[in-house]
Amino acid sequence: MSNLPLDPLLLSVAAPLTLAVLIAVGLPKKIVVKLAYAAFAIPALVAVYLWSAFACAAKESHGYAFLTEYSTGLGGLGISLKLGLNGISLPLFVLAGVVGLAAGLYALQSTAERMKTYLLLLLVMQAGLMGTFASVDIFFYYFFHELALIPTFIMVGIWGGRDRSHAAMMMTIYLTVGAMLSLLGLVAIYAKSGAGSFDLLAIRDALSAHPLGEVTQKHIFGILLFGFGILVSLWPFHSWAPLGYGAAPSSAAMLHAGVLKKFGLYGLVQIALPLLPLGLLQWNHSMAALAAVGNVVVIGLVTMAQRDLKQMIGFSSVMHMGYAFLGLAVGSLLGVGGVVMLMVAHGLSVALLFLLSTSIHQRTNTFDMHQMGGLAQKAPVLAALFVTATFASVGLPGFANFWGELPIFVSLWGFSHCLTLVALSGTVVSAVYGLRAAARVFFGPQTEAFARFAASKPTVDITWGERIPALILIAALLFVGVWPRSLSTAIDQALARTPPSVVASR
Amino acid sequence: MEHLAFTCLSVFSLACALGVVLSKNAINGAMCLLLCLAGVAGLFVQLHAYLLAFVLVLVYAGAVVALFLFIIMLLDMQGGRTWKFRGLNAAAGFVAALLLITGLNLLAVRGHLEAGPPIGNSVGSSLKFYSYQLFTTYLLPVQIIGFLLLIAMLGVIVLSRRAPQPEDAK
Amino acid sequence: MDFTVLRDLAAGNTWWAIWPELGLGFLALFLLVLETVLPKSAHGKIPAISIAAQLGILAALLANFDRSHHEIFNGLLMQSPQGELMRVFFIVSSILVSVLGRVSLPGRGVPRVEFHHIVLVVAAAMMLLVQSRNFVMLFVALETVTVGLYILVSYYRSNPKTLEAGLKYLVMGALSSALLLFGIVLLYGVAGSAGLAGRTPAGMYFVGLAGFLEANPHNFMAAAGIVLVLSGIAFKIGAFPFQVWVPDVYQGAPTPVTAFLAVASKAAGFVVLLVLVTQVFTPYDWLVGPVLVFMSAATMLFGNLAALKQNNVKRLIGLSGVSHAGFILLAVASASQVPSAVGAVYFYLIVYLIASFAVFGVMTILAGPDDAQQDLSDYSGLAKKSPFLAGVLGCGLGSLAGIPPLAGFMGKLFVFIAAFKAGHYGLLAVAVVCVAISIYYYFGWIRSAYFSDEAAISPAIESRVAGGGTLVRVTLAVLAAASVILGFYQGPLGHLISR
Amino acid sequence: MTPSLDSYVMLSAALFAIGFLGVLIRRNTLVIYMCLELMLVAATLALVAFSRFNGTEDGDVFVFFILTVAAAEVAVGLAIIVALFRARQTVQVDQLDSLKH
Amino acid sequence: MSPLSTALLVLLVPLASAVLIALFLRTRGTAASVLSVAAASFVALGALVLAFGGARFTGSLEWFRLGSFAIELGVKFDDLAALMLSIVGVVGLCVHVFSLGYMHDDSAKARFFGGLSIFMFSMIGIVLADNLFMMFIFWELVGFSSYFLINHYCHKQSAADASKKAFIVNRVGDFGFILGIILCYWKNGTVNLTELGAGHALVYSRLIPLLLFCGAVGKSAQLPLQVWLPDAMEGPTPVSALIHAATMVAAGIYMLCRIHVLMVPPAMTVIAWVGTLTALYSALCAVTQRDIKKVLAYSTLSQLGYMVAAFGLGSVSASMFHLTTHAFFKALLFLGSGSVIVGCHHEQDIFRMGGLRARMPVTFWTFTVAVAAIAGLPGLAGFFSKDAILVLAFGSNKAVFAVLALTAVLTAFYMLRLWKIVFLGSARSEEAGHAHESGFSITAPLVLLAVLSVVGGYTAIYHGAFDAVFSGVPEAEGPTHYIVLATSLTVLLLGAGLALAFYATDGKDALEERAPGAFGFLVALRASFDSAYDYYVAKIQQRLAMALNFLDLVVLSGVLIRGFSGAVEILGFGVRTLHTGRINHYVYWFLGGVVLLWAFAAGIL
Repeated sequence: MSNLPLDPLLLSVAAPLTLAVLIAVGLPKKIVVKLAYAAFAIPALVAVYLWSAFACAAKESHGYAFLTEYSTGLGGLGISLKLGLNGISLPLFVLAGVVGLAAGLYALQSTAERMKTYLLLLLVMQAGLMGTFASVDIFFYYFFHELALIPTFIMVGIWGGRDRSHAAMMMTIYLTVGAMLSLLGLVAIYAKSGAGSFDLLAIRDALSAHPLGEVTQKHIFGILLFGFGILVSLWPFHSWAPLGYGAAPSSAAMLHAGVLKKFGLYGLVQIALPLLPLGLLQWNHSMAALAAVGNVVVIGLVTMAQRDLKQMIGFSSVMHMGYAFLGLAVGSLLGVGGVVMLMVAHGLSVALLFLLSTSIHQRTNTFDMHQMGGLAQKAPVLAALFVTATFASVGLPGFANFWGELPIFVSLWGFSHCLTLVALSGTVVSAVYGLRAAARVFFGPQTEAFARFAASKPTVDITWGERIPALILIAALLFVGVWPRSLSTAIDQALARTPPSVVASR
Repeated sequence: MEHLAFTCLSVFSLACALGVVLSKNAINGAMCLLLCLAGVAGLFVQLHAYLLAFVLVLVYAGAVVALFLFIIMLLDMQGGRTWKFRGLNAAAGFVAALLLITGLNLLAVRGHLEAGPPIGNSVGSSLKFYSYQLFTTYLLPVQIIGFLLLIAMLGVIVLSRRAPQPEDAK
Repeated sequence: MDFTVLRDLAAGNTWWAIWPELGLGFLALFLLVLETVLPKSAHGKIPAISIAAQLGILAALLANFDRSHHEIFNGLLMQSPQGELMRVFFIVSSILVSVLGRVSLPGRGVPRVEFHHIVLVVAAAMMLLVQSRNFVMLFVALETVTVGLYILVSYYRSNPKTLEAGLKYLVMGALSSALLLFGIVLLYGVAGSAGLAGRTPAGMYFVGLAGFLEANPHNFMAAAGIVLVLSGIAFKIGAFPFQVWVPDVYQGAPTPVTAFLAVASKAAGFVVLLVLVTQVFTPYDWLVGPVLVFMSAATMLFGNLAALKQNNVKRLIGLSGVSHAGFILLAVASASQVPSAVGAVYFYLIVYLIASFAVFGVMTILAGPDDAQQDLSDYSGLAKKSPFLAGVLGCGLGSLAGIPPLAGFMGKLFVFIAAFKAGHYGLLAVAVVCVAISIYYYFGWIRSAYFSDEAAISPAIESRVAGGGTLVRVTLAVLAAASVILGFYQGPLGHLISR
Repeated sequence: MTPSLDSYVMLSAALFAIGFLGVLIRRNTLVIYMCLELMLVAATLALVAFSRFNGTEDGDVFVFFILTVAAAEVAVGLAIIVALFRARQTVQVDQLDSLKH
Repeated sequence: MSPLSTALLVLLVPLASAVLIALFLRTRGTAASVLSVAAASFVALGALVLAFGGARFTGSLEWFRLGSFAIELGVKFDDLAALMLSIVGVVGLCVHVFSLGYMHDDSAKARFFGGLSIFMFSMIGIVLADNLFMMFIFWELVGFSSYFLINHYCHKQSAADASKKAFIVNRVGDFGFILGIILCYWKNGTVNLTELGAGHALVYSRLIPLLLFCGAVGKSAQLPLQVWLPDAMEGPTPVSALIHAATMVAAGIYMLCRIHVLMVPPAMTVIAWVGTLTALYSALCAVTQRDIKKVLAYSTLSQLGYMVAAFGLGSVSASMFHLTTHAFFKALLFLGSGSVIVGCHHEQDIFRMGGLRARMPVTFWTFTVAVAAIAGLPGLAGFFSKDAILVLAFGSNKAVFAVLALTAVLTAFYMLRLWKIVFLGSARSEEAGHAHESGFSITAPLVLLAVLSVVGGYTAIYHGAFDAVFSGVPEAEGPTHYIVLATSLTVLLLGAGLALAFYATDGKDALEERAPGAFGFLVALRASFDSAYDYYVAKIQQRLAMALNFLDLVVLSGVLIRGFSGAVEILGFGVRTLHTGRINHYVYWFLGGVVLLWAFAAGIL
């Protein structure tokens, strides 16, 4: 993108980061708030712009567009800040931009204590997210992920809800272990590929010329699977997710569950599957079994048993990750493409749910669904938005999620009939808990507890400050849902160029 | 003849060393150390390191052991507990001794050095050559030793000054 | 012996080549002169003068950064880029210790000028230590460091705990010196042994010894000497099982000295170890390799496990330092096979310096006038009382924990890469477990400082927190910034390391 | 016939071991410290023997440094012990355990 | 304008209406209703133009592609689609207009009309879909609209529960449906209806039709997933008329007809029996109902059973024919009941009505037509379509025939019961006493539908537009003709006569009083499914969920993770304790270290 004065990818990382530094240096709050709008908007606008420009952009190598490279002094180790987008990272880059904007706007209208610090952390997160998906260098891919991850812990710890300290610690330990394992796997790829570089493209070239041995692939894939698996809450390493999300402040939960969590899946799609095809073949059955039985069925049922709204959303997010792993296990273009679609869709919908659940909490003063009821009468728009979000996450056609789940299910049949049945049963389960939650919270007569709280503090419907970020997310969900080709073409091309696996594709 | 002297001196040194370890009284220990050093100095002489023997006696016997004795008396630990070698401590000690003996044995069996008879005179025998060495090749370490002694002196002063200085207390 | 030979030998003493060390030495002497010359009321200025002068030397050193390799002092020392880097390292740590000393020393009734004097001498000795290529030189420099540290550790002599720490360090240090010495003697002796191939009279020189070991790769006496030398150095770096003194001594020592011990002394030990392992003991890789691997694993595990339930921050940081030693050992263990591991060690040491001093700076300020506020609970509410200190602490701890984007992560990464290339998979597994454990206790600290609502900072300390002195604040800000920036951008340092 | 190098080395090692043993089993700081000095002296003995038998000269020079360092160490060490005795009225190491766990 | 773009407009106009309402007219109910009705009018007009214009076409564009898997957004407009589209358009318009009056005072009018529009959009999507994936997409959307509209009175717990139930039960059906589609895709490589219809190299399998049938079971509320439909009556009456009687529930039948090429005889038999049993079961359930809408709901179920049975017996035509006529008269019945409900001020218990004949004449007469039609009075629409099914059954399966005939008796019985109790006699409550005829917007659709209910059975009125569908309607000849005719007349007379004789208009349920045993049995029969499902949900599923949650919480997070971290902590404590603080202990560490390293050096380790 030499014709642009500024590399847009770098800009999307630098804009939030710059403001974060300015906050750290001590910019006054008034200016900070104003600048924050811009800092959150720039990545989103850049993302949307690149999305529209991607189809015409010259795909310089390996289907990547907008490639630029910057040295950070580690050229000797083969590390450089190389930015670019291909058909797989583009959707996630856009996701990061959009969810980041929504989370930012939601944070800006909130009345969090120590607002400046809150924004600082959020901006750092945002920068990390943009960087993660814009990085072609796998070192920086990991690096930016961690950059975004750390603020999560702090935000949970400081602004979190009930039990925040414990939740933050669980999250920290789990995710650090996951991240360390994945780092180990990435380093293993780097060390074994012989490319002498962390540049994904160089590694691809090196490995396509000299693929790794089957045993090596198996080991590295295993490490990556479990490392990323912990980050993506693969059963039974999921315990951090509901706990952490239950306690996390809304914007942090939105960004983490919505975007950051996709890091692991993205890594599997972009790195592990194409580079370690034999590794996948060694692991796909156990991975699929864990995901189908553990994530989809067990966690699906566990989700049903939740009383806490936020925890329920957290569990449901764990459950949906099961679909993603199933798609990966299939390894066909269809399955993996579905995973990419699902990542985007789930990111948007879960962010929306977290956003709305916080808005609900502000009006009911509780997350306990048994104490809620009848909120729809006081806040019909909130109810409508929440129901919309629920249906989106349930996989109703018209929302992006459907386009993620359907290809996965279709491809899964070719992989295992039995697991397809199991996975499909999840669609019923998710409808059960989703609608049950919506009904508990919004419909039916008002509960006593809610009436009491509503009497003490008049309930207002969702404000425009909360509504706009929610609408942004819904719009994105619907856009992709109604016009899935806007993403699927790029994904299709990217996957066709570097087939995700050796499994016959359909 | 030399052999006999060596045997006598070594047995003497070892005995005195054991005396340092086992003597109940610290003063006795210090005296044993002194004698042990004397034995070692004798061995030095046997190795023709006359200068070093002299320095050993001068520095160790004259300064170090004297300092020890001085401190022992200064602290006046006669009324304190006397050392008893009993119980767990003794058991651990025996195990340790066993391990050490095993190590020695190992060294004796495996670490055999095929050295011939002594080759020529070592510099230790001549003050002149010794000085040459110190002032040419090892001039830098000597300078460092100077600084070492300086800070040791300062350290001793700092550590032994009794009362806090008033201007620092502010 | 001919006088011309002697003259040549004397001419080999290229004094100008060690001008930074000489500069520090003369500065130390100058401080003493100032103490006697200046009136007592002006003594408070002396530390500042010391720091300013050291900054001058640092600037000169950076300006004249010498990347050449050559022997000086007839082979006693070796001038090298790594040595040059470590010179910068030690002078920076000495500056930082001086800055912390300026915070910590006043009001304790201890002489202040001598502290700075000894720090300077020790720093200079460390510089020489890491450049030495001769065991005599090494021993003398090492002992100068050690004796200086004996004094520094026991510096707050009115505090019995400090003295106890001093005694422990003294006994353990002397014991390890004796082990090291005996090891050197064995090596020297076996190298000169008439009946062995490759016999050399220059057994005290690394080069000579290396030549001998090359010729006799399986001599027991040499092996015995090597392990004794290793155990002597293991004491310095706090490697298992010679790490046991660490928490006690760290806890008792004055906080700036703890920092000095934790960073500079350890770094010196590592550099010496690295030089020995990669340049001298290479034929004995069959021995040194497993020993280092074992030490690395045990050190990491022990340090982290012991730190897990630690409430005293100084013990905690000490034990975490032990685990860091294990990490660096991981790189050292890879160094004989993977050349880039050497760079990893240096980089790790540098980021460890930055992060540790950031943490120690905060600790020094918060320790209170009697250096006793050292519990984790003493940190609760720090983020509310002083966001600045909390921020610095966060950066430091994060970097120590190896969390990206902080510099510590890069250190860990380089180590990982090196270990991977060397094929130490088991050690890597241990390392990952250890990182997980370490997160737990670092997190506990962060939790205390950030997440707790009630403030435990006493009013007495609050003034220190608020004031702290501009110099300290600037220093801490620089350290925090450095640990962030080095995570993103390594620049010339990166080139130096990855070359 | 002169005694062999081996016997000198063994003697030195034995002295070293005895010193080590003393450090292990004694409780009196001063005695421990004396044992440490003994260990250093043992090392010098081996050094001198090596120099003599191998005809190398560095060893003898090294002895000078060792002795000097030992003297400085003793001075500092004793100062610490004295200061500690003043503060705690004991030099028994088993009573000096306020820093632990 | 090309027919294809007209079809697309017909599809998209309701969507546009819904979007506009959602975005801009949320608080402006009147404007929303006008917009929605306008959209519905456009749809009706467009549908009729398309259907009778004669154009039959297909067209598609790629919607989604990953590798070789592609989903098209396509239109397949054949006679079947034209028929269905017309039904949807006409009934939809009637219901829209009716709603103007019925929902006049509703506070959430905009939401309601928005929902209607989105429903129209989804329903038309199903009708036009040219492939099963697209059909599934709109299938689900229809389910969503149904949820949305049932939940209109969302402050009522029952409405909230009913909507939830409707969606979830439908999801269960869709589980099979999508599985069938996927299976079809894997076996045949395509799910395009045209390509499937071309029939070349079709892989037949028992599983595919049965799985696809699951979708119909859910959507058309066949046994055993019929439980949601009666509950769905919690929605506003127009919704019941449009969605839960005339169109959406019929979508299951429509879908079956669409995929009849995939059918194999064993699957057909299963389908036929499911339909037959549903018809009988629902009719039995309808007999004891007191709620006017629930009677109609069970009646709908029963008629859907007819259609499914007809399909199962192998006739798309008979099935679609009945679907058509049923759409008219059942919509009329529901709208009529809606009029009654409005007239009685939202009283729905038939035993609290009565005597409405005089007060609501238009409603009464139109309702009467509808009752006659459903009961199968010769000459009316229902007679022809039901007759066709009976002929079919008589020809192919006598047992089915017998059951369907019995069902027809029951149908006549409960419809006349309803009719008599509601309209005859005297008012049995204050509300009924003050009842009055509804306004024009309510009566106009009634009249229109009444006309259709009369003439809908004469295929001639369609001008051959749907010949491809209706040409296959079975017509009996010879003895069969008479037997079936006699049967249907007999059952009509039997059922009607019994009902008229049995029920007095005195506000009491005669069956309950005179035959409490039978009544109790029927009530229990009706409740059996619900209680079984409730038992499953509450006692099995929820308990399993709780148990798994417990395991997750206690075993995984608690015992395993806590235990592991606890073990590490204990280890940490242990290691920490090693620091005894005594120098002599520490020296032993050194000894240990030296010994260890020596052992290394000596090769012992």
